[in-house]
Amino acid sequence: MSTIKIELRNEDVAKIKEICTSFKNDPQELINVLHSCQEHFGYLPAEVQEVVSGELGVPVAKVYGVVTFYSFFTMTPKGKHPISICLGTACYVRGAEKVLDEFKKELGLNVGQVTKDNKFSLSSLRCVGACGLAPVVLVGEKTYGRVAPDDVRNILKEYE
Amino acid sequence: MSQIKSLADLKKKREELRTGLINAIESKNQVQVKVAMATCGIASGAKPIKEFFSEQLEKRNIPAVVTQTGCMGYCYAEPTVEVKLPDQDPVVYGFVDLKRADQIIEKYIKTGELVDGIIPVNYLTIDSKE
Amino acid sequence: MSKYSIHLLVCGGTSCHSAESDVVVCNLRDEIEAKGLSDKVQVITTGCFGFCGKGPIVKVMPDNIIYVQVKPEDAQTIVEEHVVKGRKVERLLYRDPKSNEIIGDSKHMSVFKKQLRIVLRNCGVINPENIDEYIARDGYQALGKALTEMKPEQVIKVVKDSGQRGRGGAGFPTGLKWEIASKNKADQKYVVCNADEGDPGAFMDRSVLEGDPHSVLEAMAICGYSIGASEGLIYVRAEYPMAIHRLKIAINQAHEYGLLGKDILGTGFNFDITLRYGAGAFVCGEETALIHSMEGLRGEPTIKPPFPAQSGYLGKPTNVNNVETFAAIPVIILKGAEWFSKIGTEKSKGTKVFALAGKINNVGLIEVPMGTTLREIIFQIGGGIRNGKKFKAVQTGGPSGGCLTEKHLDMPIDFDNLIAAGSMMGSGGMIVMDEDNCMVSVAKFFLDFTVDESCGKCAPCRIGNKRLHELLARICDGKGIPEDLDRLRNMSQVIKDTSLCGLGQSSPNPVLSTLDNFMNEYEAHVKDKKCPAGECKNLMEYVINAENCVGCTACARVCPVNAISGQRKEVHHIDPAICIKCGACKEKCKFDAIFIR
Amino acid sequence: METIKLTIDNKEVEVPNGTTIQKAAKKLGIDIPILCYMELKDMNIENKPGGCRICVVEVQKRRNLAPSCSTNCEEGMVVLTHTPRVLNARRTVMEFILSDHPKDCLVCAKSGNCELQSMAHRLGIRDIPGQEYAAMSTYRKDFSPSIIRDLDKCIMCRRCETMCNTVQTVGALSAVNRGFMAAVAPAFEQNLEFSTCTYCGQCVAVCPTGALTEVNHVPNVLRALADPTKTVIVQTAPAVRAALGEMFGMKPGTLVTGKMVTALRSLGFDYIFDTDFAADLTIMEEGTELLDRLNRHLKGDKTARMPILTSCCPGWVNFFEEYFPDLKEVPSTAKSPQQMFGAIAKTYFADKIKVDRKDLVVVSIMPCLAKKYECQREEFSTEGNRDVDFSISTRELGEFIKQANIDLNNLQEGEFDDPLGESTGAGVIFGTTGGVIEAAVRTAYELQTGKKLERLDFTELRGFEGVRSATIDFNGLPINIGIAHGLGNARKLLDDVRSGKSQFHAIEVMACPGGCIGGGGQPLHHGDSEIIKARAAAIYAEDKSKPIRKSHENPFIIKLYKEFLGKPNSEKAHHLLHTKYFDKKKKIIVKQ
Repeated sequence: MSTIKIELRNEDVAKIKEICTSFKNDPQELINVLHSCQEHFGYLPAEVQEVVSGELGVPVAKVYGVVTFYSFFTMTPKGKHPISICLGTACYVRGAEKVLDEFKKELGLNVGQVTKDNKFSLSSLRCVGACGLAPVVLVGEKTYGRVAPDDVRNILKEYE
Repeated sequence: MSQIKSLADLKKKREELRTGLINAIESKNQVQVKVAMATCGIASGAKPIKEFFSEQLEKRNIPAVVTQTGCMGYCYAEPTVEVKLPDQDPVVYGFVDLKRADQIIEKYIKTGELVDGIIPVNYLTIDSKE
Repeated sequence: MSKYSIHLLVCGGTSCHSAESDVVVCNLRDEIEAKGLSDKVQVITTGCFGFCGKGPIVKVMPDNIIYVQVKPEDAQTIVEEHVVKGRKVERLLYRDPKSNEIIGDSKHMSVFKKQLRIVLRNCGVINPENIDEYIARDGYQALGKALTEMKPEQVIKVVKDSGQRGRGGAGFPTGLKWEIASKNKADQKYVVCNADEGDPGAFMDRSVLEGDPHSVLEAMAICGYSIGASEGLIYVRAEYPMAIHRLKIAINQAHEYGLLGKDILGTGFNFDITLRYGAGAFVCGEETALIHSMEGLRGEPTIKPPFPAQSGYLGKPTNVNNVETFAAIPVIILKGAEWFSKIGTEKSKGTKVFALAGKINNVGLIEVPMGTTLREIIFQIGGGIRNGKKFKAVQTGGPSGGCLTEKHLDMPIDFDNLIAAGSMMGSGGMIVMDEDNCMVSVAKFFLDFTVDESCGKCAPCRIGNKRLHELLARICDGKGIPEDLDRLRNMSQVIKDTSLCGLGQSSPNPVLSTLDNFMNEYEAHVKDKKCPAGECKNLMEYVINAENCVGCTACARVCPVNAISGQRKEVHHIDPAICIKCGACKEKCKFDAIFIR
Repeated sequence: METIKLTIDNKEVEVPNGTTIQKAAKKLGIDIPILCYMELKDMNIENKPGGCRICVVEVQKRRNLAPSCSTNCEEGMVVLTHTPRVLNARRTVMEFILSDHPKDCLVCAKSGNCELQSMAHRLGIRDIPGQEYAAMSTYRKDFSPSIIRDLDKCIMCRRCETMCNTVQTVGALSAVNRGFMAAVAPAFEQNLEFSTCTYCGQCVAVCPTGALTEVNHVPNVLRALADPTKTVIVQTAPAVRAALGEMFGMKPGTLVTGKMVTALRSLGFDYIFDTDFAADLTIMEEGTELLDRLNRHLKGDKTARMPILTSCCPGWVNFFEEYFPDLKEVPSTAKSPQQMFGAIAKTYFADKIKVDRKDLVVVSIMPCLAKKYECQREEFSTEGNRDVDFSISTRELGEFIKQANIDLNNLQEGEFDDPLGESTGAGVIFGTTGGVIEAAVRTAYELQTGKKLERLDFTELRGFEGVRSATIDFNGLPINIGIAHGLGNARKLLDDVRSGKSQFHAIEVMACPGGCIGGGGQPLHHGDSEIIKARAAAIYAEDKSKPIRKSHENPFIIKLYKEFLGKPNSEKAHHLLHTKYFDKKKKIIVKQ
């Protein structure tokens, strides 16, 4: 368990309420609400979940149960440049694991961690559907295709 | 856009669109360029290719319609672009980078001369007669 | 326009390339230059023709003549005979394998037309963000026909008669599913489109949503009409922003035209579609899990019955079909059941879209009639194995499927054959593996996925798959014992037999199918402690071949752990106990003296 | 009703449509093992996730094995429950479950009472293949005032989640995480203390393993007993005597009141008192309050809020403080019997025996885990000295008695001590759902009408339906009474109160299904609701056997008012026997 304590500002609470209202405070829309909140805050800290819980009338334990069920949701903030390595089958058979290992080594991170300067975070994901480009690495919105372990250092250099 | 109120309306609309679309292109003698812009196409750099075609064709005074389309299926050859010259069968080019895009305009579109990177069409459609 | 009157198209696909198609190109050009025809004839390299078994391929335009298995020395003949004299080179023409007839005109060569695009009919053809282009290509005509000319039960009958089976994996007959949903009485029913394509390496549904979103909307409305539902929901992966974007545009445009909403085409039929986003849970491809997810809950499956057709979304009768299933519906309605049922095999009708990926030349999205063989897909459409390596296996059906081998290559692909072979259709991912892929590692990779994606509700899937993965990892690490193979099989069978939902029931398939087809590789791991494919690090040993070693010391200097000993100008030795298998020595050695054992 | 014929293990059986294979088999005397499934019959409580897969059977023509707990019988079905395939699957799945379960059975709080342990024994598991390298899912432990959570032992049966959500609607627990790390936990996997938990303990009551257990306060009690400077007195709640015997092999529903008193005396308590006495006192205070509000209400006094809600149950108090803080003026202000007892013991009784309250240790034996929390509430102590020092559950007492080498079966019947040990039948029935309000009616009727009750058994108030109502004729004045047991049922009544729809004059709520007899601190019922019913029958039997069955006739109660409190609801009574409630709606608190 790792929870980061943040103070929600009034405008944050207002924003969450606005999101919930836009989904008519319907508990069925919980996942859509969480998507919108994560889009706004970048992640889903406990406090945000508490407010969502109150607005939708869903026990906060249940909200947390949903957040921890779906890999898309995260309770830790991402780095400024989130790096995602596709570990879909197509990428895997073309050596994505070695690319991931190289990123781990270069950044000194494990999957799910953020560098101390909050610059990079490392995650793996399952198939972005760009199998023609395997192995695929995403840095923020940018896609790198046919990445070899040797390319890793150069990719990182772009963000220095 | 106005509502389509009946099947007859829909059929009429289809016919209008068919003739309208074809006429628009044929009458102006336009070149039709379609850029495959599904996720993998975009990830491979289809966006700047589409922009390049739009800008350059205009700049070079070639009447053309540049549109996006979905996945053509040739993921290994992304970005892929289909070019249809007036009165001719469309030709699909793969591995289109800016250099090749320029070649396509200068050679294929301007003179009809084929350029490297053609992808042979390898499927039947629902309208094919076998 | 063109100054050239003749084009010679030479296949530059990887497979032809490795058969010296590049030399063919050079020779053709030289020949043309020599004949002074450079301003009349142009030689062009193209992408793969999908005819790799007969490469290199040369196509002469505008005559539309195809030459196969062209050798570099044939260039002269082609230029002299065909280009100069206008005579076909008989011996290089392609002969129909059945009739042995020479087929000259490539338009008649069925071998080039392995694919038939029904689902993908508009993908890559229309602008998916413009409804007009869809309508111009018969879009929404099927909906119009259904609403005005057919009764709901007639629609269902057409779908039933077409023989279409659900493309999501299990292959349940679509028409039957609709019929069950239509017969359950309720004040509200729902049509759900399962667009939670989760198989790693599969991107069929994404391509359809991105390339032809209206086909899905139209089909959902048709389904709604036939089962008596006025609401549709599309459960789409949040990882597909482009698909979501285009779906939103499509829904808006359909609304503006009145093709969704109230009183569609003046028939009094109402139908609306909303989007629900997945959030990264593979298990939500299972329909009960998907429904719970749409209700804002954890996507845990529940025991069937009750089936969604009885009690689904919000407890109401719900019909769930996947994207590809829906996308074919408008064509079936317009062209009729008979037309559709002529395509495919006896029990699997129509076409199937596959996402072809892995160690294959033409990674791509293909659509073939059911009954096409793996060989046709891999070696013709797919252009064969990359880098001229040897084909080893193809994984179909994603993590729930199995690995098929050489012996399955000529099996016609349909739902039943794949299951009989220990795999499944799944959603249509097809990952090709070559000799460098260790099958134990592949099984481990898929289990890694399942362990990650198990919802955790039932014990065999939650814990059993973890244990399977652990055991596979031990085998890859060289810690396996022969008895482990029996345990693997027993655990796999029990997990399959006892798991709650389709995920657990199929998760051991990669293990079972590799045990069946690649037992020798498993045995090599546990008995000889060797990984034949050379993928398992702990089972590799770097060894110096005394005959080649000159004692240059380069390897010893580059070794990061000082595992290499030996005097200058004497044969060196690698201490396997110290070696970390980084491969630096092998890379450095100029004398090919280091090999992997 | 439509019936279905099928064969199980080659025997034919006919069952109503909708019957599961498991139940149909039971009819034939075939006992298919079940683990995660749990049902409390007639209480509308069922946990049916189909998750453990222990109960799988072979159904002909099905590809996979079917979970018998959640597969309905179908016409012509052919079921086999012990083929080699089934037995192998059951054993392998059990090995899976055990491979992710700690092996500290010898020292586990649930040892001997653990359903997983029994199942392993029943299936004859002798070995867990690969356990030497099997990774385990491990979690942080949580010690709350009442409940200990050790999720390493969670087997994802989901019973606690069902109790906490579907039955109690407390929503403190949810399935969290996915796959191998899935478990049932509070939000953010925080301690229960920071959740909406009411400490009703129903999660503990149904947990098949040692994942959820009570906080053990026996060592504190032992220390007090060993301290020569302390006078240690004990009070025992009514539901305890109806269940304690089960821990010593007695039939459910065996009353052990006298043996229990003897056992407590042997354990070294200085005075053995009865919470039933305090229950009678509660009726005096709460009944008076009810009549006062009722009469003001009848006169048209708008400040007199109807209905009055009982307040004896600490789980229930926690519940409305969390979920209905806006209604916190509605329940009776009367303290629970446990706390009334403590307040009287540390004032009236301490004075009587001339012991300083700091040297008087009050221990309560309760069927309840929320009582552990209740006695720690700040408002129930004076200068840091609690009115009730320690609360231990029926289970803890049973263990304590065993540790002291006392054989409960062979004890003489003892008698409670005076003056806080004398009680009426009305006090006894506090232990079961409907009992508090029945006791209140017996007294309120006579006080209101001035007439003697002809009939003391208000059977219309008894039973196990989740929400019950009855109208009692107070000599021409109809009094509408509502009863709910289980917090989910209570919520329904509360929602009506909130929206102004409620027509009741008085409502009794008990947090646990069945009332205190089904409390979170009772011997485990393992999903058998007959046990709970037998306890209720025992309680009513004890009531019937009492010479005095109306609280206001308890001579020691009369004496207490005369000597010490004055009148019910007097200022002194208010000071000692009444409390107030707080808005405990959880604010956004996140503690590292």
